[in-house]
Formats: sequence, structure tokens, C-alpha cells
Amino acid sequence: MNCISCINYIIIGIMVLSAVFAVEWRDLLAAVVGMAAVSLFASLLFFFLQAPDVAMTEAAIGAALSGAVFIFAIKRTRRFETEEEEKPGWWVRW
Amino acid sequence: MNGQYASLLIAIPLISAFFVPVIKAASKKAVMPFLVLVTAAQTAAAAWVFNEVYTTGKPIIVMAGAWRPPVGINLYIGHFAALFVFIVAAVSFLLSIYNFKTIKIEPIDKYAMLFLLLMLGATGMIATGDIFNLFVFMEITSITAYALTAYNKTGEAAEASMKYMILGGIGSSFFLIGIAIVYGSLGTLNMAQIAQLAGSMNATAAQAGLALLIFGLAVEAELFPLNAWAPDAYQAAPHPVTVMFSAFVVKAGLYAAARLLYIMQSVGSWHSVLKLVVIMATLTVLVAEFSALRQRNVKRMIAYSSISQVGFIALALALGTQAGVDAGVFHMVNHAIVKALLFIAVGYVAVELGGAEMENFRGLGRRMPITAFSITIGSLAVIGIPMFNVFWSKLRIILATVDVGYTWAAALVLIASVVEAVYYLRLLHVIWFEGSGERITESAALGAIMLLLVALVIVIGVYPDYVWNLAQKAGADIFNVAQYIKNVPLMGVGA
Amino acid sequence: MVSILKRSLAIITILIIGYWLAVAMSHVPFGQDKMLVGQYYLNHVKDQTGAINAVTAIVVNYRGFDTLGEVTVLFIASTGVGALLWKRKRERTARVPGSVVLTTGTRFLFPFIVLFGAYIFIHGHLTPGGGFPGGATIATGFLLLYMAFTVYEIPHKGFEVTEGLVGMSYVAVGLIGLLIGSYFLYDWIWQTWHVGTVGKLFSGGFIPIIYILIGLKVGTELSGIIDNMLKEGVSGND
Amino acid sequence: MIEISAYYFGAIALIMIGLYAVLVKKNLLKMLVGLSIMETGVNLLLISIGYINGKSAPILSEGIGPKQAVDPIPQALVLTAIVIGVATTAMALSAAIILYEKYGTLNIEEIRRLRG
Repeated sequence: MNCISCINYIIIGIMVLSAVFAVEWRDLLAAVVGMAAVSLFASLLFFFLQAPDVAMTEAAIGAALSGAVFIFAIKRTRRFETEEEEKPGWWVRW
Repeated sequence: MNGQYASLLIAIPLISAFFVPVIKAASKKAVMPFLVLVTAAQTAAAAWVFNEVYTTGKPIIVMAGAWRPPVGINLYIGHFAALFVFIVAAVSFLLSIYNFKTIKIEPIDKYAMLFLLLMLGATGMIATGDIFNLFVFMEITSITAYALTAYNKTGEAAEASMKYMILGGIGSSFFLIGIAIVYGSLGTLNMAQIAQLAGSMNATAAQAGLALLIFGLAVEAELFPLNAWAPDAYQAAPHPVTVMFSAFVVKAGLYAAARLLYIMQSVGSWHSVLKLVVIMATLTVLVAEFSALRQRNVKRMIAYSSISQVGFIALALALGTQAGVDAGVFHMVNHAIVKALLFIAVGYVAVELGGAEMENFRGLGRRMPITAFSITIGSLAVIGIPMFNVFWSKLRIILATVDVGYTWAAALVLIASVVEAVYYLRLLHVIWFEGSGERITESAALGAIMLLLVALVIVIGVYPDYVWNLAQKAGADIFNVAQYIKNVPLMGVGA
Repeated sequence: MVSILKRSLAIITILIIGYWLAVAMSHVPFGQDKMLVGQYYLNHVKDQTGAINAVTAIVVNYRGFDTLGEVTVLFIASTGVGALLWKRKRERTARVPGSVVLTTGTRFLFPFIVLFGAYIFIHGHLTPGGGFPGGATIATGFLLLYMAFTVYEIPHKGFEVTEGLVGMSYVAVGLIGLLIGSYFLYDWIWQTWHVGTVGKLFSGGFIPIIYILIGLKVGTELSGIIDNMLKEGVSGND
Repeated sequence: MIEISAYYFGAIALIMIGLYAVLVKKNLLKMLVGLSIMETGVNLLLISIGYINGKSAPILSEGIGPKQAVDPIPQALVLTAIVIGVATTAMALSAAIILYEKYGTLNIEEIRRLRG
């Protein structure tokens, strides 16, 4: 195992961790930042996987713009998840 | 004319949709007539393609950018695609007239663009010959469908659209994973080449990939675990959009699923996937019929009925025999006509009387006789009374099912049909034998459209042979994969 | 108690799905050469399209149909957002003006951001990037303007008409191909005349033209989405 | 036990986390965050399928011949998929804004209850 792959493993680890945080944080603004972080780390991985085009697009569109759109939506709705919403449930019914 | 001009089927709606903002800048009143014009042009192009394919008996292969498949993307307009592209265009043309009466909510220019693009998406899904291109067209269809579902901007509409988006998002991710697995194992995206190479795929990977692809399409095709969005969306969407969903958006999804199912038929684990689809289809029929029983809103009730018919079609397509596929295609055509008729009539009633609740239908026979007559014929046809078109296709589906040995599925489906008869007869009872009210003058154009569809229902019911021949050819187009591979001029890349 | 049960049920279901996926993926080996059609593209991209960036050549030329669809999807999104958030009268509700640093910085940076975006999409056939990141960069410039100035709005009419016209020109380029080479989206510039040398800016057939169109379209559409998301109805609740 | 590469593992983990958020969370925006993460995971999966050990990016400038480049097709596909993802997200967020304006909450069960 050389050191390049160490970096890969570390980035994959951080990426999965930020995904978990993005899903679990009750502050939606923080969750969106977590989501953007996932996109950024993914775009780093795309770069390592020899896909510079995709890396650029993911950073510009996946991380920056979709994060911005999310933040506008939060601005027009509300920022925190309520206590009630913490309970799990499957809401799609027939 | 050159067969490549069939690409106009994609180009016409697209360029017109992009032209709508320019028209709106000139005059807002011109948008709706423009829609009629465009759909008429599309119908003409589709009629030309239909004629070309059925007279020569050869499919038209449109190669984008002059690249031969599998290097470029090709459209495969065979017997099935020609038939259904024509149905899509014709139904859209009728609806573009229907739009004048039903769409009052602003912004109309955006509605017009989305309408055209929904038509484009369904056309593309039916015509394409490349799985990733299928994904792109599926997304065009579903994203327009999300927007149109929420177009009324009521709470119900937004909730229905949200539900659709969540399920659709899961579905499209699954579909993309399926593409990833198939591409990773075969190195190609062209359907004909996939069909050629499918035998060399690892059985486990093929099973997972195919199941994921089918699951992704099941959202569009309204198969059981993923169809929860459908009743809400049908109810909340503007009336023309409901007709489009029922008449061809579902069909596009079903066709794509069937096509993918049959091109992968040489993989080792094929029969297990078929069985999965049969179970999903049977459950779709049962759940939808029993849910329809307790509805008070007629539009929603017919939506459930539509879903159950879709289950029928899926069952027929998943039987894995020529007879089943033919019957399924026949049922698709009949269902498109009947459900277009029913939804147009019910939507018209909802516009005139302010809602599609059961109460509004009391005494409809005296108030709006033409509409009531159309609903009656449509309902009788859906139940499966002989002499109407649906009878023949339902009969053939059940015969084909028993033939394969799924007697349990046939029995369950028959029970469901009885349930269907119960709630349609209840509706007819409300229309003809309850309540009364003063006469409402019905619009002549809409009356003509409805009577045209009624005439189609009866004519096909009495003389089913012509359409049955078309359906057989179209069914062979799906089922006969060897012929499909031969028709696509693959260049010798790789294998 | 019930909630813990539900949660663990969901986790177990998802783990089963994940295991199933992993089993399927284990038959698709990582890091090995599985190319079939891909190798064909790599071998022929230079002489068939005149581009040196194979990804761009595939996106615009070989699989141009997908890209047409993709542009359409973005158009639908911008139309759909406009349709859903439509109000008779709307305006921006931001009250806090941007700080001095932000306003001056924006004033200074905006032309450069737009230029950079244009650079990205013009050089799409030579370097990584292309129409989509380029257009997104331009949209970021407009986003900055929105954040810095409370009253700024994009010219809506102009943007909408540009969107439509640019989209039409894309289809029109395809239709010209249909007329000249009798195939839709036929690369009539490179295939008929072989203009320019491979590796220079003036090459690549219609790739630069289409990427310019895509860049303009993506830029205007994403700015339109941003504009729609930021403005609220005036006679609403808040 | 099965053996898969770390990239596949990361991609599948992202897909699962996203799916978990969509299935279990009740806050609309949280579900959409989950959907977004899922899409990123799928994109990563596609790109890692196209990777070939020891080869470089498919930009054929000097020194890189057709035999030294990774598979370009998945990259083209992912470019499309990213744009489609952001389009879906924008649509979904505007529907969420309408829902919040109508019902004053983002809790999906609450919305269902209010709708009756």
C-alpha cells in the first residue's frame, strides 16, 4: 500500500462520515453544508479516478449551485428539524 | 423521403418548445393555437412514419450524427414504436384542443412548453435504442410530469408531486445503478448489442442489473411497490395532463420495461426476474381494484382503475410468450383509447360542475347527455362487456396467462375484474338513475372528440381484426429479439 | 420503542440492499480494462471529430442526442421552477445589503467570472470543462450580484428569449446536419470541410459552437432558477 | 465474504445513507439532501467502473495515446447525470417551498394529516 491509496482511503472515509453527518444533523443549514462537502470530496475522488471534466462539473454544479439552491429554499422555509420529525416513519401510502 | 427524417419526431416538439418564450414575448394569446399547430404537425410526421414502417415492413433506424450503432445513438422505430408514436401524437393533438377549455391557471406559456416536452419525452422513450438515452428521455418525461402535477399549485398538487419526485428520484438512481452494472459487464450501451452479448454476462450481476432497471422503470410504469404516487398525481394534475399520464406516459414506461426484459432474455437468471414482474403486476391489479372500491372522487376512482389495467398489461408482457406480448400490446392500444375517453369526459364534468366528486355526477344523464353517454360507453368497455374493444384484449390476456400456467394469477385477475364491475356500475347508477338538474350546453368541439373516441371503442369492439393485426406485428417487434438485433446495423466494434 | 424498531427495520432492509449491490458489483472488477465501445472512441476521436478531449467529443458529437436531452432537462427545470413559483407580482425580499467588501469585490470580479466561464466553454474540446461547468460559472457570477445588491434583478424578458433562441439554434444546428449530411446532429463542419488543425482552438467541428450555445443556455437557465428561488410573492403571508 | 474495491464501497455506502434518509426522515428538505447524496454515490459508482489501473485522463494531448487513457464513456454519462440531478433537486425544492407556504410545515406526516 503506497501513500496515494492512503489518501484515497482517508478521503472516502471523510466523505462517508460527512454523508452520515449530513443526514443526522438537525440544523438543515449544516446538513446542506455536509451535503456540499460530500460533493466536494466526491469531486476530489473523480479527479483521482482520472475524470477531470466530471470533477469540474461536480464541483461547480453538484456542490456550489445545488448547495446554493438548497440554502435559498431553507431561507424561504425553516432552518431546524422539529422534535416530531426525528421519529422515523415511512410516509408514502397507497 | 429519407428515413432519417423520422428524427423530426424529436426535433419538432423540441424546437417548438424552445420557440414558446419567443412567441410569448410577441403575444400571449398565440400560445395555445401554436400548441394545436405543433401537435398537428407532429401527428402528420408520426402518420408518415407509421405508414412508412407498416408498408415496407422494415423498421426505420435513425442514426444521430451519422454514427452507426453502437458508436452513436440510434432511434429504433419499429412496428411498436411507429404505432405508439402515432398514438402519442394523436392523443396530444386532441388534448391541445381540450386545453382551451381546461387550462385557466397562469403561466400558460410555461404550461405549453411542459406539455410539448412531455409529449417529446414519451416519444423518445418509445423510440430510442440506447439504454442511457432511455434514461435521459425517462428523466425528461418524469421531470415534466413532476412540474405538471404540481401545476395547479394547490397543496394537494404539491404533495402529490413531492411524492412522485421522491419515488421518481429513488427510481432513477436505481436505473442508473442498473446501467452501471450492465455497462461494467458488457462495455456497451446499445440495446441491440446488449441483446447480442447478454449471454456472456455473469448471472448474478445480470439478475441484479435487470432487476434494478425494471425497478427504476416501475415508477413510470406504475407497478405495485412504486406506484403510490399515481392516484394522488392523477387526481391533482390538470385534466389534460391526467389523460396524458394514463394514455401514453405509463405506456412508454411499460414498453421500455418490456423491451429491456426481452433483450436480456439470454441471461441465465432471466426467469426469476420474469416471475418477479408477474408477482408485481398481479399485486398491482389487486391493490388498485380494492382501493378503487372506497373512493368518493370519480377522477381518483378511474385513476385506480387505470393503474389496475396497467397491471394487466404488465402481467401480459411478463409472461414470456409471443401470445402474451401480443395481447399486452393490444390491451395498451385499447386502454389508451378508453382511458383517454373517460378522463376527458370526467375532466370536462369537473370543469363544468366544479369538481369530480361523486355527488356532482348525480343526474348527469339529463344535464350533459353526450358526456354521460361517453362515460357510459367507456365504463362498459373497461369492465369488459363483449362488443367493446377491451373485452377482446382482456380475454386474450387471460387465455395467454392460463396457457403459461399461471392459473393463480388469472384467477386473481378475474376476481379483480368483478370488483371493477361493481364500482363502475355504481357510477353508472349515479349518473342515470339519481338526481336531476337543468341542462348544460356542451361544447361542440369536446363533444366531437368524445364521440370520435366512442366510435373507435365500438368499431374496434365489433371489428377487432385490423387492430389485432397491428398489435401482433408490434408484439413481434418486442418479442423477436433476434430480428431486432438483425435490424440494427451494428458495426463490428468489439464482439 | 416502536421508533427504534422501525429504525432498525429500515437499517436492516437497507443493509440487505447494500449487500446485494456489493455482490453484484463484485462481478464487475475494479480497475481492469473493460472497454469495448470506449476503445473505439479513443482510437478514432482525433480524426473523426477533431477534438482531443475524448469526453467532450462523446458528449457533444458521438452521443450528442443525450446532450440535447440533457439541455432539455435543464430547460424543463427552469421552466418548471418558474411555473411552480409563479405569482402575479413578486419582488426580492432581502433587506440587508452586502458588506463593502462583497459589493466592491463583486463589482470587480463579475466581469472576470463571466470571462472565465466563457473561457471554459470555448476551450471545451481541448481542456477539461465544457459548456456545463462554464455555464454554471457564469450563473455563479449572477449569484454574486444577487447576494451583493438587494435590488439587483436579471433582465427576465431578455434571458427568457435568449434561452429559447439558443435552444432553437441547437436544434437548428442539428437540422442543418440533417439537410447537409442527411443525418440529424451530423457534424457538418468537421466531416465536410475538416476546418482547423487538431489541438488548436479553431478545430473540433461543431463542438465549440454547440458548447458556446450550451454554455449560454446553462448560464441563463441556472440564473433564472436562482432568480425564481430568491423572489417571493408580495401579497403573501410574510 | 465478498471483496470489493474501496471506491465501490464508498459509492455503495453513499447510496445506502441516502436511501436511509429518504426512507426514514420526515423532514422534506432532509429527504432531498438524502436524494442528493444518493445521486452523488451513483455517480461515483459509474466513474469508478470506468477507471483502469495506471491509465490517465482521456484527453489525448501529447504523450497520451489511445492505449493510455481510461474509459471516457462513464465520464460522459456522469456529466449528464449530474445536470439531471441538479434539475430534479431544483424542481423538488420549489415544490417544498409551495408546501411550506400552504401548510406552514415541512413535516411530511403533518402535511398529510392537514390535507386530510
